[in-house]
Amino acid sequence: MINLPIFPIVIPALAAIFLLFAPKQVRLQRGVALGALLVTFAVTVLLIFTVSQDGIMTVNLGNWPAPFGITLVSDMLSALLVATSTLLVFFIVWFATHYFSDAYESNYVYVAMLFLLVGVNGAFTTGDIFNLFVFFEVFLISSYVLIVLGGKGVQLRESIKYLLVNVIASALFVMAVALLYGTVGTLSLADLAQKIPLVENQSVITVIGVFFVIVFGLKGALVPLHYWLPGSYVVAPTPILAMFGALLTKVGVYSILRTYTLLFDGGSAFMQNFLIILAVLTIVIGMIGAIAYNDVKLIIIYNIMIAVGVILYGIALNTQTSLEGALYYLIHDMLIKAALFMLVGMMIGITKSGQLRDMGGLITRFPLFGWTFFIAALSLAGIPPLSGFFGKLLIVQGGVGEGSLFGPLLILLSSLFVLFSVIKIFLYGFWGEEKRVYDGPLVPYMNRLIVPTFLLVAVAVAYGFGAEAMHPFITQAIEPLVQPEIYIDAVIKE
Amino acid sequence: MEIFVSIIIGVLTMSAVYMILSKSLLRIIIGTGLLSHAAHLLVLTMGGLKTGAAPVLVDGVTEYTDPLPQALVLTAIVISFGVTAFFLVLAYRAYQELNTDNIEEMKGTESND
Amino acid sequence: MAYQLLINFFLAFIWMFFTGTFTTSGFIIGYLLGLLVIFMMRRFFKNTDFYFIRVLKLLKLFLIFCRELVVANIEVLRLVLSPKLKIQPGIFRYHTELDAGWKVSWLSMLITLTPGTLVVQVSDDNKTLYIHALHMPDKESLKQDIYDNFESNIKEATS
Amino acid sequence: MSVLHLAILLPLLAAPFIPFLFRALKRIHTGWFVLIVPVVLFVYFFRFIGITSAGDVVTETVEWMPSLGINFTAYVDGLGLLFALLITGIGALVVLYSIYYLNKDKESLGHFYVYLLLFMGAMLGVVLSDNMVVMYMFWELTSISSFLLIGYWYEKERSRYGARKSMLITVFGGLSMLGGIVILESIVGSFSIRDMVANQALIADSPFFVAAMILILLGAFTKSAQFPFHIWLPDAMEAPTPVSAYLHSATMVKAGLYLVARMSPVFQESSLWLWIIASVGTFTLFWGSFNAVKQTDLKGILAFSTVSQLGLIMSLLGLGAAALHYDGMDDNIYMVATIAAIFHLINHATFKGSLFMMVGIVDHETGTRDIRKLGGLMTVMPITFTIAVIGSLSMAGLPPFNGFLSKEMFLKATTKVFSMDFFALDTIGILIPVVAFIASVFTFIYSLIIFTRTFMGKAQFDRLPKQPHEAPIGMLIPPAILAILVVVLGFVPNVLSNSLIKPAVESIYPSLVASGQDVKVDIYFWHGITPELLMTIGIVLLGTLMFFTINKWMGIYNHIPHRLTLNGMYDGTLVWSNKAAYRFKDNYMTGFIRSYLVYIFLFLSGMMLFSMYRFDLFNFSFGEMEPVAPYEYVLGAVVILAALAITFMRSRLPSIILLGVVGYSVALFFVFFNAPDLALTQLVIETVSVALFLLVFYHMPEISKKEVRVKFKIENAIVSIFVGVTVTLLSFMALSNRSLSSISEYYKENVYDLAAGKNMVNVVLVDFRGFDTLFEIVVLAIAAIGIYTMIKFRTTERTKGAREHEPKK
Amino acid sequence: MTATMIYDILTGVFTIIGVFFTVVAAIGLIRLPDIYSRAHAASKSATLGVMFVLFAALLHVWVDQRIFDARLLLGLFFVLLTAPVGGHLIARAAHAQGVKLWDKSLQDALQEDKDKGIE
Amino acid sequence: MNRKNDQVNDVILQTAAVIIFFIIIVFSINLFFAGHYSPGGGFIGGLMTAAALVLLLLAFDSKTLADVLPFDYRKMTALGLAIALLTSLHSIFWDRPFLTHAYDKFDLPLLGEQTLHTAIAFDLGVYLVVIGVTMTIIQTIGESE
Amino acid sequence: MLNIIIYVALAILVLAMLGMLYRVVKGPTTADRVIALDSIGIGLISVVSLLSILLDTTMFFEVILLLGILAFIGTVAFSKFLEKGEIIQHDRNNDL
Ligand code: NA
Ligand code: NA
Repeated sequence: MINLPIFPIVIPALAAIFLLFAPKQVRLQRGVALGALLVTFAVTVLLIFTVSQDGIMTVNLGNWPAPFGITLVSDMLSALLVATSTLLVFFIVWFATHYFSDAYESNYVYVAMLFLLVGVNGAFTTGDIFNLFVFFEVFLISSYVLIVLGGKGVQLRESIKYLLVNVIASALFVMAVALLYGTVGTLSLADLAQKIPLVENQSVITVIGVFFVIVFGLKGALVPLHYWLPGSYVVAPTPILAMFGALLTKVGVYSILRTYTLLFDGGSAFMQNFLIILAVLTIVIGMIGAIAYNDVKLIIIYNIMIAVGVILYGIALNTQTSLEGALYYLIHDMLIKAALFMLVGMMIGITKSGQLRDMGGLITRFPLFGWTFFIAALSLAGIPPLSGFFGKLLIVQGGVGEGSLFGPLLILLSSLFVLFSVIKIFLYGFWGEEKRVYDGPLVPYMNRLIVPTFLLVAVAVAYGFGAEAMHPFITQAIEPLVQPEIYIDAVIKE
Repeated sequence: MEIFVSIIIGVLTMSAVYMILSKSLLRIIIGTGLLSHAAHLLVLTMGGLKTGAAPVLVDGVTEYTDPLPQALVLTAIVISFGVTAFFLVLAYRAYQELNTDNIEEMKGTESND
Repeated sequence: MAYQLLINFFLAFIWMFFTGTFTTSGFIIGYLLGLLVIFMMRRFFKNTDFYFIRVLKLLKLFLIFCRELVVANIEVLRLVLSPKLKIQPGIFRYHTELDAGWKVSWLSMLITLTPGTLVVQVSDDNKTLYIHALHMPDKESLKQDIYDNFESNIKEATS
Repeated sequence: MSVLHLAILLPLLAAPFIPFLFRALKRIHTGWFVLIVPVVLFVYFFRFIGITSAGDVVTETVEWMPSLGINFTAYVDGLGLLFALLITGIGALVVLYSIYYLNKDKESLGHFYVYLLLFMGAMLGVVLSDNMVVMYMFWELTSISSFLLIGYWYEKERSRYGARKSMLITVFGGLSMLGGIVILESIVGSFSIRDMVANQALIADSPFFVAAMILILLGAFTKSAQFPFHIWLPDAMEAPTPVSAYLHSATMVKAGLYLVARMSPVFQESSLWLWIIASVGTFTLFWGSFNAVKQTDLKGILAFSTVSQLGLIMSLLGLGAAALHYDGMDDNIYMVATIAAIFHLINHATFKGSLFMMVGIVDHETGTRDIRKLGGLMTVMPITFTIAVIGSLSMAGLPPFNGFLSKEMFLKATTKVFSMDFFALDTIGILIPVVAFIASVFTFIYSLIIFTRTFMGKAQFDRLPKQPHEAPIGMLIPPAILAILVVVLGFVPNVLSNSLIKPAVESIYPSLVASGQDVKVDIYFWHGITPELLMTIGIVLLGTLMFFTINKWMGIYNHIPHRLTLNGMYDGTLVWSNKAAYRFKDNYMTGFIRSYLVYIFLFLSGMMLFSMYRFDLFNFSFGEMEPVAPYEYVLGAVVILAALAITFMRSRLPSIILLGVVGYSVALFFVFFNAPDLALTQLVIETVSVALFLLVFYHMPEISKKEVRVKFKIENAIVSIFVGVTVTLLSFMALSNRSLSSISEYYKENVYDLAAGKNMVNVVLVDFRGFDTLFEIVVLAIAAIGIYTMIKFRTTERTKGAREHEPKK
Repeated sequence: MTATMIYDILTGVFTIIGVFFTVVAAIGLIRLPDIYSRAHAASKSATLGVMFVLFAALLHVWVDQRIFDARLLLGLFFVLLTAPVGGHLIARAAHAQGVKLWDKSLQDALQEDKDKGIE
Repeated sequence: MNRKNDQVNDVILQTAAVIIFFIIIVFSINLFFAGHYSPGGGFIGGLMTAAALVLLLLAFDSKTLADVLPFDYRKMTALGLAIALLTSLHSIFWDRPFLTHAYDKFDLPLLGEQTLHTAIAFDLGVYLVVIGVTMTIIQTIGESE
Repeated sequence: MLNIIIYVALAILVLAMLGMLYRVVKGPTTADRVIALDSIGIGLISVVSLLSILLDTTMFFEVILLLGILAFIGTVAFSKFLEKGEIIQHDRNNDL
């Protein structure tokens, strides 16, 4: 099936379009969304195995030879990320079906979630820099819709900031593409990679690369481009927040990974140093933020930044080991962040407050909930053999291997801050004396919410224990990053 | 021509940024509109301006302007229209809920305690 | 009139169908032939005149309009370009005898298109037009011009 | 997977069944089931003594993550086995003790024993893993299980406080250790400890040698509660007493000692190693004993005592490193330090274990551990008293108990410092025996305090929460066993010499063993009148004197303000970091989007200009370009003027109109640029946009006429000029560097033949790049849907179904 | 003098007339005293101007490329149709908003009737 | 006539609007079909159709328009998306890459030789989406007041 | 020759439109601005027509018609906005 890479984009899109016809039929909405996501996930698994056997899959859309049309490129990196995203959205939608009231469900929430996945999967799959912009816009506009859904005052207020920053970033993206096209005259990533060495003055490419990093850094919330993140994320309803936290910043990071290794890695150490500085700043600011707050959502939100910084550090080192680590960690963080947001969302659901001082003793009434959180928290902190560990280990190894100590030690230190911040939630939210009586219909309700959450954490745990089984896939995913010729040859067949 | 347009792009960007930094939401949205104009012009400029006839095949014409940047700009225009429309309505709703269009009065509260 | 027009078009298509010439010229020939047929059969359409007569009247109206447009534009030119503005503007009422909204609309458009006058408002009963004139020291003669040039011709063309 | 692996993992595998057993069999105390595990394991490991005492090792490997170099290699040598036996042996006694200590009807034993088994398995993993990543994994698991055990009574604030503190400090150490492990791996290319030992020379030459050492030591020091990381240990006493006896005196805190011993072969040739460990250990010894004296809680005394004793052992491990620098082969006088370390490690487990259990009994039977309320219990609790006396005196270093023997060896080892003519130990190193002496005096004092204040003196039972009586026999058996060991080891210490101590010491000196040397372990009471004996006599005399004059000098403890104590600093740091972090955020995360944007724009421009400057890209060369027609200049001027004018507009309609002017002018530029489709689209879009602006802003207020500060305007102007200039310069840069031709020739050549169209832009849009268009309309559709929901769906207006979520039937 | 030249001259003349009227409209817009008077300039001088220019273009394309372009004719018709409607609507809107006539105006019958409540 | 006071006689606008409506519609259809060969296409065609509808909205009111043209514009959007996506999808059943268009020249009665191109169907999707989106936005905002 | 005429005409046209722009900026009433904008729209039609002559192309004839349509709709919308405050009415016989 030569069209396999298109399905993770098309199936959710078809489902979303179908659901546009029947917004008020809540059961249909849930069923179709979940069904489509399951099917999509099955396809992504098939895709992973196909790619692992046959190598990189490409689809020249419209049957136009690359680089004249748009080419979709499913290499292992793309396939893994697409599969992870799809699985995540499946769990989040499942969670959402129990979380949202009917009013939300009949106002296109699943449509927007599906389209968001379309955008994310498209961004992971496309092999064209302008098409990447288009997919960015697809998931951004979906995120705009989701973030304002419900239209509370604070939500609208923070959404404005979120929108504004992203609108600016989008304009800058277009400018960056323009500069690149002006210099190299093509849009296909593979073709760009092929032609960039022919550009007379390589430093021009570096400068354009810096521009791109800033554009993607705005999405990925790299310091000092991160200001929009905490405020706007904190107002979003939990399932939405889970999607944002798990997927959106990661797309920015992925874009840096892809373009840096493929296009902007030549010439000078300037770019690498730039990325390392950004990574370090991001980790530090994330650490500060994570310990500064007593609001459960904000704590996890700042943890996003730490993770992004760690991954970016791995990317910046650009060695086999560090890239493997970055990818391990990227997938881990997507899984576990979504789970954590779902978990803190449930805490807020029970206690009606996001502040730790209003919480306490949850584990007494909801032991499974408590332990699920505990495992997720340890996983986030990178306690072995949970999922966060191996990626971080490889990144640290990569850093030490490059003769650096500061970065690796900072990353290790960040783990402590992560642990500190999430254990705080455990200590004051789950331990301690019960602050309220959590009786009534909440109990069966929470019991339903815990199922997808628990399963997602289980997936993350399995990912950690199965790190060895993942390794061949990770290695294959890293290959085209370390040796861009593999990517180029797969797309541009002479 | 390209130099002249580059300067125009710079001025547009400048005004855009100035507007975006002001307090009124309306001015801010106008600023984003200006910014996308700048971006679109930049795409066209990068493709090379006026190097031939309009990119519609006509017998006997061999030199055409680069169609690709035009197609890209078209896509970008449409997208930024969608986003601007959304932004406008968001501003309107925010005004309804918050009773202000002054961005300074929309200071965030990342609460602690 | 509409009925006749429909038949005329129908005849034109029939003609095209028979001759197999689906072109503009084929249509025009067919139309003219149809017109001839209808003209000959005009007594068959009782109570209504041969519709082409009305078309001719409309043509006359159009020509008058064109003349007015040019003449009045020159008049405005004089007013606008004169070193010192010597205009005496104002809004006056114009009572029309036209009986249908669309006729009043056409009249208003003609009035507005010709320089010097501009319909500001139509009263609710479609009987009074409030017209702004650029120079109206003699508004009665303005009214008379409007009636003579436009209203009467519209009446004639649409009666 | 070998039996050895199964043995190590047995506690972990057993743990999940505990809650079910607890729930299913309410009548039987769950501890009885749990007890099977350590007993079986103790017996299992006991059989290894034969192997290790013969100088052999057992290695079993299970491939776990071979591609990452992480395999579960179980490795039993003398050192590991010693610890394994301690873990399982003391573990068995502690479980037995807990059966009587914890009420099966009141306590959630289902949780308790899970944590305990997790810990036991983790500990076994630490001491029996050859792969350092696997060891690290178990290491962190000990921290976590310790966290859970300390927080066992999680409703209590103190429990949570202690749990968090221990976790933060030990995980910090663990992470440091991981850093060290990664560095070592980067040098050696393997995570295996044996490979590291084998490549010791390679490591010693690495520039990262010191870093790796310090990082590893941080791990050891935090876990073993060395100054200044010891502060978590006293707060860990919030755990149930069996836990304190097991984790926080006998086993977990010794993991750090294990690590130092284990890594000694890698590092001990360095002077720094000796210095750091010896001085940190010695100071900890002093600091722990000094602080123990002022405690009023029995467990508090024991906690500081443990800190002190751990320091003692640590310093011995440090001093033992000197053995490698001594040339005399057979009678290596510095090796006595290491032998003493291992011996005291065992002894400490016995007497401290028994003391903790004793305190647990006192607490259990009287309801308090406060020595100010206790006293005179000797008469009602004679057995407990006996145990207390044996334990305390052994700890004080008095004969005939095992503590005396190892203490003597310690003092001997410290005096050997005088003869060390390397690493400058013969000069400043003299402080070591001095401090050791002082510390021993305090040790003597608190040891006396423990049993005198509890069991002797005036009885005041009416002040106790419970009427005291002797504990049930089951509770007495475990401490009694340990007390008997204290006595037995005091008399026949050499039962351990060749079976346990020698193999363990040999693990620490593989290089000496390899060079054919023999470790001689021969422990005996009487050495004659030695300096160490004189020191012991001095300690007893001075200690007794001070014990009886204690009220005269207790005042010195009050002179240290709380803020300056380490605990005070820890608490202060937590509070301060939270506040400071928050204040830091507050300062730059103002919540004003404008300031955020200013930062972002400045960063963008600054970075772009800097990188252009860095690469010297400011000299532009444009080549030949199309000239500008006059009307184009005019239109350009219109755009520029309109764009500038907008910034001065103070009311909404002119602003919108001017935006329209810009938009229309851009459309006209598209006409000039031969882009008809673009012109068409831009015209319509611009019109619709302007219409939307009007629609929406009719309901919004006029732009505030309020005078805006000039400073604000100037700031904005500077930022915007900066960005505008940047964009123009970037454009110039790209224009100057257009060396490659565009791919567009392809469209011109193929649009008609292959795509059956003539309008290239349209064909590109629906065919060549139809994918863009497909998702562009998706964007539009979503925007429309979003606008629809934004207006139609407002949670704030309606109450029904408005909450994000609500319970469902 | 060839036919082409004649056509070119005609095109030029139409262009000049058209531009002339547009200029008149601009002057009118600037000079005339109130919105109602300016509406005159806009809704007819400008219209007449564009009609001439369109006619010039029509002629040019017809001659040059042998295409009688219906789109231009349609455009011509469209402008003719919409200009008066637009002028009328704006004037009416201004009046509804209460924009006063120039103070030298002779009469405002509409305002009189509005005051009387007739309209 | 039973009107509120502020409703003034819009007879001129309404008379003109109906005529202009038809002109714009014809123009938009022309733009739509011409797209592949001359400037235009589904996007701009759709916008023009929407413009025609907006003119009716302006001249009359949304209720009148809804009575005359009872479309659910959100569903029209969905329909357009479905058409565009399914048109793109058809090629995969022939095992050609997604979005591969097919075309051929046909000799049709009355219309003569015409090129039928699946790109037209794709463009029809675009056309419908643009109408749907524009009208959804305008109607929603219009009704919110 | 014709080209020169067109060039000059274009320049004059642009100047005339600048004059109209003056009215847009100056006002004083919104209606003034609207009517000036309408005129600019009409002027744009002339500009595009002349450009078509100059560039010898028919590519922009759609633009001409489009401009006419947009200018008209824009004017209608503006004047409705001014007069009624709302551009689209729900049911003009019953609402408010
Ligand atoms: Na639900
Ligand atoms: Na629901």
